[in-house]
Amino acid sequence: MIDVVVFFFLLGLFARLVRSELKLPEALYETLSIYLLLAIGLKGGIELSKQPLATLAPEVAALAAMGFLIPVGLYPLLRLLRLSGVDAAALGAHYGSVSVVTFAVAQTALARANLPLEAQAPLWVAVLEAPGLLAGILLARLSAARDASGPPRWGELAHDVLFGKSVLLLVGGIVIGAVAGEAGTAPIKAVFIDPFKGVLALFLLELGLVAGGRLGDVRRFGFAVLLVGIGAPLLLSGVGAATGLLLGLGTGGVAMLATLAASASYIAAPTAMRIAVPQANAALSITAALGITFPFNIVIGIPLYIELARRLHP
Amino acid sequence: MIDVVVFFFLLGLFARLVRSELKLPEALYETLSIYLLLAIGLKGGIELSKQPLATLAPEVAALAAMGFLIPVGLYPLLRLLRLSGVDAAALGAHYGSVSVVTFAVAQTALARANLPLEAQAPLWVAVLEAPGLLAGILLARLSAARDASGPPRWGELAHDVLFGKSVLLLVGGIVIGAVAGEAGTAPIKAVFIDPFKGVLALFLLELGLVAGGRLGDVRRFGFAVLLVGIGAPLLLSGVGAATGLLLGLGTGGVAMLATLAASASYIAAPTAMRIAVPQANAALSITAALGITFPFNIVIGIPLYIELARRLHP
Amino acid sequence: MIDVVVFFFLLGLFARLVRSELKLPEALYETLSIYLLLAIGLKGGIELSKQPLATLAPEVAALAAMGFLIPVGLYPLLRLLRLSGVDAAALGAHYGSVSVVTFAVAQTALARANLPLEAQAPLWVAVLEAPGLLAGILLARLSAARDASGPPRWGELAHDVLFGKSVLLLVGGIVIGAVAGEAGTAPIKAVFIDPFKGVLALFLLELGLVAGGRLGDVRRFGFAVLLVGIGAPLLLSGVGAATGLLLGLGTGGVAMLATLAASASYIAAPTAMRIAVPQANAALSITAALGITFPFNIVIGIPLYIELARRLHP
Amino acid sequence: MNTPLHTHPRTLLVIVAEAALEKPLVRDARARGVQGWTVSEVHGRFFEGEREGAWEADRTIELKLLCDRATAEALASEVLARYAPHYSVAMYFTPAEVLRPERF
Amino acid sequence: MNTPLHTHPRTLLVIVAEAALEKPLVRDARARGVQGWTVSEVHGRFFEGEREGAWEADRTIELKLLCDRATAEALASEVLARYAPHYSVAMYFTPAEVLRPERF
Amino acid sequence: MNTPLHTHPRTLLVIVAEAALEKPLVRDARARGVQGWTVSEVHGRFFEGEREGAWEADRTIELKLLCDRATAEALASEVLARYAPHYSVAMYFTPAEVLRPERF
Ligand SMILES: Nc1ncnc2c1ncn2[C@@H]1O[C@H](COP(=O)(O)O)[C@@H](O)[C@H]1O
Ligand SMILES: Nc1ncnc2c1ncn2[C@@H]1O[C@H](COP(=O)(O)O)[C@@H](O)[C@H]1O
Ligand SMILES: Nc1ncnc2c1ncn2[C@@H]1O[C@H](COP(=O)(O)O)[C@@H](O)[C@H]1O
Ligand code: NA
Ligand code: NA
Ligand code: NA
Repeated sequence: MIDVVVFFFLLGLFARLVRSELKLPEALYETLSIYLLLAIGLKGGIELSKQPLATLAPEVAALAAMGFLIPVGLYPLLRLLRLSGVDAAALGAHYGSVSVVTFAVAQTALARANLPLEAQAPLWVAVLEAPGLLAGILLARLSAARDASGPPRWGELAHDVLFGKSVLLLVGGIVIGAVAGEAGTAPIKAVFIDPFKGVLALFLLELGLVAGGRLGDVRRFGFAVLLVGIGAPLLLSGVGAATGLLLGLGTGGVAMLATLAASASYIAAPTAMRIAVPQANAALSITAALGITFPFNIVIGIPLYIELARRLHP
Repeated sequence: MIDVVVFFFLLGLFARLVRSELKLPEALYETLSIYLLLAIGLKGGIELSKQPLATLAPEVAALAAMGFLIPVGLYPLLRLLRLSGVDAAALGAHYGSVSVVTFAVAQTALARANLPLEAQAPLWVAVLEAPGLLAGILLARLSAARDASGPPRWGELAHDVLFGKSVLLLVGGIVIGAVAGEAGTAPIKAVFIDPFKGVLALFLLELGLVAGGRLGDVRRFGFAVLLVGIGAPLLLSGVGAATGLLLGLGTGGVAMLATLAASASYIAAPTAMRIAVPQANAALSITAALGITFPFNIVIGIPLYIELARRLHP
Repeated sequence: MIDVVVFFFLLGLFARLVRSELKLPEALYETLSIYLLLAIGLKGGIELSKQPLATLAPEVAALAAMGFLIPVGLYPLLRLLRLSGVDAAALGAHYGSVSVVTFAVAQTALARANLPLEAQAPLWVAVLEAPGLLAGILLARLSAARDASGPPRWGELAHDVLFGKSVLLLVGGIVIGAVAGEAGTAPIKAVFIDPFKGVLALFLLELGLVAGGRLGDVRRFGFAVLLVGIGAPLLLSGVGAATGLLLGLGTGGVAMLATLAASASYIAAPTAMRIAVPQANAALSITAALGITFPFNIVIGIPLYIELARRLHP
Repeated sequence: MNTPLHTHPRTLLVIVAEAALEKPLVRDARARGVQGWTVSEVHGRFFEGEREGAWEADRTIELKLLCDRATAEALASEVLARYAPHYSVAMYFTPAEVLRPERF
Repeated sequence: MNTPLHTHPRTLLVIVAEAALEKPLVRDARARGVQGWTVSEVHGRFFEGEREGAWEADRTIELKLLCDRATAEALASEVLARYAPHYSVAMYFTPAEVLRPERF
Repeated sequence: MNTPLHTHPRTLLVIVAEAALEKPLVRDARARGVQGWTVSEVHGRFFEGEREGAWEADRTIELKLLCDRATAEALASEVLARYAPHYSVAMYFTPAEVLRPERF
C-alpha cells in the first residue's frame, strides 16, 4: 500500500496538471522546509545521543567522494546525449547533491518496512550537499574555454553551502538533539517529532504543485530529459547501494544511500549553478531533477531501492 | 455554554471594532484555509472508508438543485428591497454557495451536542460550491440588457470552480482519507485531526477581524443589508432543513444542511462575481455575507438550526 | 543543564554570526508572536479559572508604578554615561516595558525548577507593557526644549498600546481561558498548550538571528552599550524582586518579577519611540535591548534571577 | 568614461488595480503585442472614490508594461472603456528609455 | 489606429521611508489634497548613511503619490522639514501623464 | 503657496531580474558609486523569451537605483554585457528629480 504522504504529492501534481489555481503561500513553503531540516536533524541527534558515537570519519570521506564522483561519472554519459559541456556539468551537480524531502520520504518508508536506519543518517544528507556542486562547477570551468563572469568565488561558494540553510539546520538540529538527548528534547516533541509526517504531507502537496509545473517543460526538452530523469536515479541507486555495502551499513542504511545517490537536489544545486555556471540551461536541470527524478523517486524509486537493498543485503 | 472557538471570533471582532492594529499575516490566513479544507475532507474520507458507500447520486442532485434555486428564489425578494437586478443576482449567488468555516463550526457544535453527522457531509460542501454561482451569473445576464464585458467565459468559470482551491482540496482530502483509511492516515493524525479545533479557533480570530472590518459598511447600506444578512439565513435554514428531511438524513445531517443553506460564501462567490458580474456592488454583497450573516450564523444561527433539526426530526 | 529552547537561540545567534543566509519568513515570525501571546494568555486564564480571583488591584498598581519609575530611575544613570537626554529617555522606556519571550522562557525555566508561578502572571506582562513607554516619552519631552514634530498625540498613543497586538492578545487569551476554563479549552489544547515549548524554540531561533544581527552594532556604540545592556538588567532584577517580595508573591513570582523588570521591550518600545521620540537614536536602544540584554537574560540572567528569588524568599 | 549610450524612447504604462484584473489585463496587453509584464503586490486607497475593494478584491496590484507610446495609449483607452466603469483602476504613463529596442 | 490621446501632465512623488512613517505620510498627503496613494513593501539601504533602520523599523515602504506638481513640491518640502532630520527618507519626482485629470 | 523648489535632475535605473542577481547587482552598483538601492519582490514574464526562470530563480526582483545619468549608463552597459547573455534581465531608465543632490 502506497504511503499516505505520497497521495498528497499526487494531489499536488494533479492540481497543477488540471491548471488549478491552488498555491501554497511562499512563507509556508519556507517554513515547512526549515521545519523538516530541523526535525530531521533533531531526530538523528536524539538517536545519536543514545549510542556510543561510531567513528564517522570513513563514512564522511566515502560519501564526500561519492558525491564528488557522481557528476564526473555522469558527465560523459550526458555528453553522449548531446548536452553541451556546461549543461552536462550543471545537471551532474544536481545528481551529485541530494534532496532532503526524498530522504524524509525514504525514512518514513523504511519505518513502515521495519528496517532500522543508522542514527547518523541525517549527517549523510549534510555531507552530500556540497561535493557534487563543487564537482559540477569544476567540470563546467574545464568545459567552457572562456567565461565572461570571471573566476568563481570559491570562498563565497564554500561559505554559502556550509552556512546555507540546509547544512546549518541539519547539523544544528543534530547537535541540539545529541546534546539535549531524549529527555532534554521531550518538551519540544509535540512540535518536532509527532507532527513530522503530517508536515511532510503538506510539503509534498507543495512539491507536487511545483513538480507538476515542471512537467510541461518535458516536452520542450524531449526524450533526452526523460531518459536522464529516470535513467540517472536507477543507475545512481546502484552506486549508492554499493557505497552502503562497502561501508558495512545495515539494510536500511544501504537503501537510504541508494536513495540519496539517486536523488537530485532541486534547491541548493539550482541556486549554486545559477550563480557559478550561469551559461548552463537552468530549466533543463530543474525539469530533470524536479519534474521527473523527484516524482519518480517518491512514487516508484524508493520502494525499488528498498527491495534492492534487501536483495543485496542478506 | 458557547463553544471556545466562538470566543476567538468575538475577540477578532472586538479587536477590529476598537481599531486595534492586530492583523494576521496573509500567508497564515491562506495556510489556515488550505489546512481546514484538507482536514475536513480527510476526516470525511476516513469516515467514508469505514462504511459501505451510500448511493450519493440523489444527494448530489438534490443539493445542486438547492444551491441553484436559492439565488432564483431570493431574486424577487431582494428586488422588493429595491436592489438593482445585478445586485440582487450577485447577492443571491453568495447565499446559493456556502461557507466552509461555518460548516466547520457547525461540525464541532454537532459533536458537542452528540448528534452524529453523515460521513459524506464534506462532499455536500463541495457540491454546493458552484450551482449558486452559476444561477447568480445567469440571473445577472438576464437582468442586464447590454453588457460591455461580453458574454461570460463559461468554460473558464467552470474550470475555476471545479479546480479551484476549495473543491480540489475538499475532494482531494476525501479521496485520500477514503483510500488510505483510518490506519493509513494514522501517521498524519497529529497534524490533520488532533489540532483541528485549535486551528479553527485561530481562523475564527482572523475572520472576526475581517468581519469586523465589514461591519462599518453596514451603516452605509442601511437597513436593507441588515434585513438581508439576518433574514436570508433564517429563511434559507428552513429550505436546507426541508431538503435534509426529504433526503432522509439524520438530525445531524438536517441541522448541517440547514446551516449550509443559511451560510453565505465569502470567498468563492465574491471572486467569481467580480469577474463575471463586475457591475454588481461587491461591497454590498460582502457586507451582508461576511459582515452580518457569518457572525450571525456562528454565534446565533448554528445553535438555532440544531434546535430546529431536533424539533423537525423526532 | 541548559534548557533546550535556549539552544535554538544559540543556533540562531551562531547562524547570524557566521553570516548564514538563514532567514525565517516574516509571516512565520508574526504568526509565532501571535501564537505565543494567545497561548500565554490562555494558560494564565485557565489557571485563573481554577481558583478564586485574588484581589489584583494592588498588584496592578504596584507594577504600573514600577514600570513607570524604571525609566525615571535609569535616566540620570544613563546621562552619566554621556547619553543625550532623548536617548536616555528612549532607552529607559525599553527597560520600563517588558519582553514577552523572556517571560515565556522564564516560565518554562520555573516549571523545570518546580517553582509554582502565580496564575495571574500573564496579566503582569500586560500591565507592564505601557507605563514605561509613557515615562520615556515624558522624559524625552522634558529634556528636548523644542520639538519639530509638535506635541505627542497622547490619545493615539494610549490607544495603540492598549489595543496593540500584545495587550489585546494577552488579555484576550486570559479572558477566554478564564471564561471557558479547563474543560472548555480542552479541544484546543493540542494547539495552544502542548506545542508551546516547541513553538517557543522556533521563535528563539528567529530571535537569535535578529539579536545576532544587532551584535555587530555593539562595536559602533562601544563600551557604554555593553554596560547598559548587562548592567541594567542586573540592577533592575533587584527592583523587580523587591517589588515581588513587597507584594507577597511566592518564590516563582518573585523570580518572574525580577525577570520582567530586567527584560527590555524590543517590539512595543522601539515602535512607540520611533513615532513619539524620533530624535532618539533607535539603533542604540535596540542594540542594548535586543543585542545584549535579551541574550543575557535568556542565557545567564534567568537562572540568576531564580537563584536570587530562592535566596530572598526562604 | 563611456560615450553616451544610444537609448530608445518607450512608455511605461502603470496600472494600479484590484487583483482580480491581473489575468485579464495581462491577456489584453499580450493581445496588443506588449512583450512582457511586471506585477507587484501593493496596497493603497483612492480617498474619495465611491467604489471600494471588496474582501478578496482588497488585494491590489501594480502592473507595469513597457512598450511604445502608441501601444500604451491604445491599451490605456481599452482599459478605461472596459474596466474603469466597474473596477478600481488607476493608470498613468511615465517616459522611459531602453537599450534593447527589439525587446520592448 | 487611435488618434493621439489627450493626456494631462502630473507628477509622481515617490517616497522611500521606514514603515513607521506610512500612517503620518498618508495623513499629510491627504491633508494637502492628494486623492489616493499606493504603498509597496520594499527593502534597501542607503550605503553611506549614518542612520540605519532599527529592528521593527527595518521594514521599508515605498509610497507613491500621483498629483499635480505644486502639491508634490509642497508635500516634499514638508516631508524634508518634518521627517528627514530624524527618519530614513529618500524622495524623488518623476513625470507622469494621466487620462482622467479629475482623479489625480 | 511655495515658490518653485530647486530640484536636481537624476536618472532612475530600473532593473527587473531574477532574484539570484540581487547580491551581484547591488555590489556592482556600489562599486560604481551609487549611494543606495531599493528592491521590491515582483513577478512577471517576458512572453517570447527563450530563457525562463528556473525553480528557485522563479523569484524576480525589481531593483531601483537613483543616480546621475552617466553612472546609470555605465552600470546599464555593464549589466548588459555581464548578465544579460545568461540571465533574465529587463532594464530601463526613467527621468527623476531630487531635492538633496548630495545623496543621489
Ligand atoms: N493619486 C494617487 N496616487 C497614487 N496611487 C493612487 C492614486 N489614486 C489611486 N491610486 C491607487 O490606485 C488604486 C485604484 O484606485 P481607484 O480606482 O480610485 O480605487 C488605489 O487602490 C490606489 O492604490
Ligand atoms: N540612490 C538610491 N537609489 C535607490 N534607492 C535609494 C537610494 N538612496 C536611498 N534609497 C532608499 O531609500 C531608503 C531610505 O534612505 P535613507 O534615508 O538614506 O536611509 C533606503 O532604505 C533605500 O531603500
Ligand atoms: N515589456 C515589459 N514590460 C514590463 N516588464 C517586463 C517587460 N519585459 C520584461 N519584463 C520583466 O522583466 C523580467 C525579465 O525579463 P526577461 O529577461 O525577458 O526574462 C520579466 O520577468 C518581467 O517581469
Ligand atoms: Na544524488
Ligand atoms: Na448557502
Ligand atoms: Na523591564
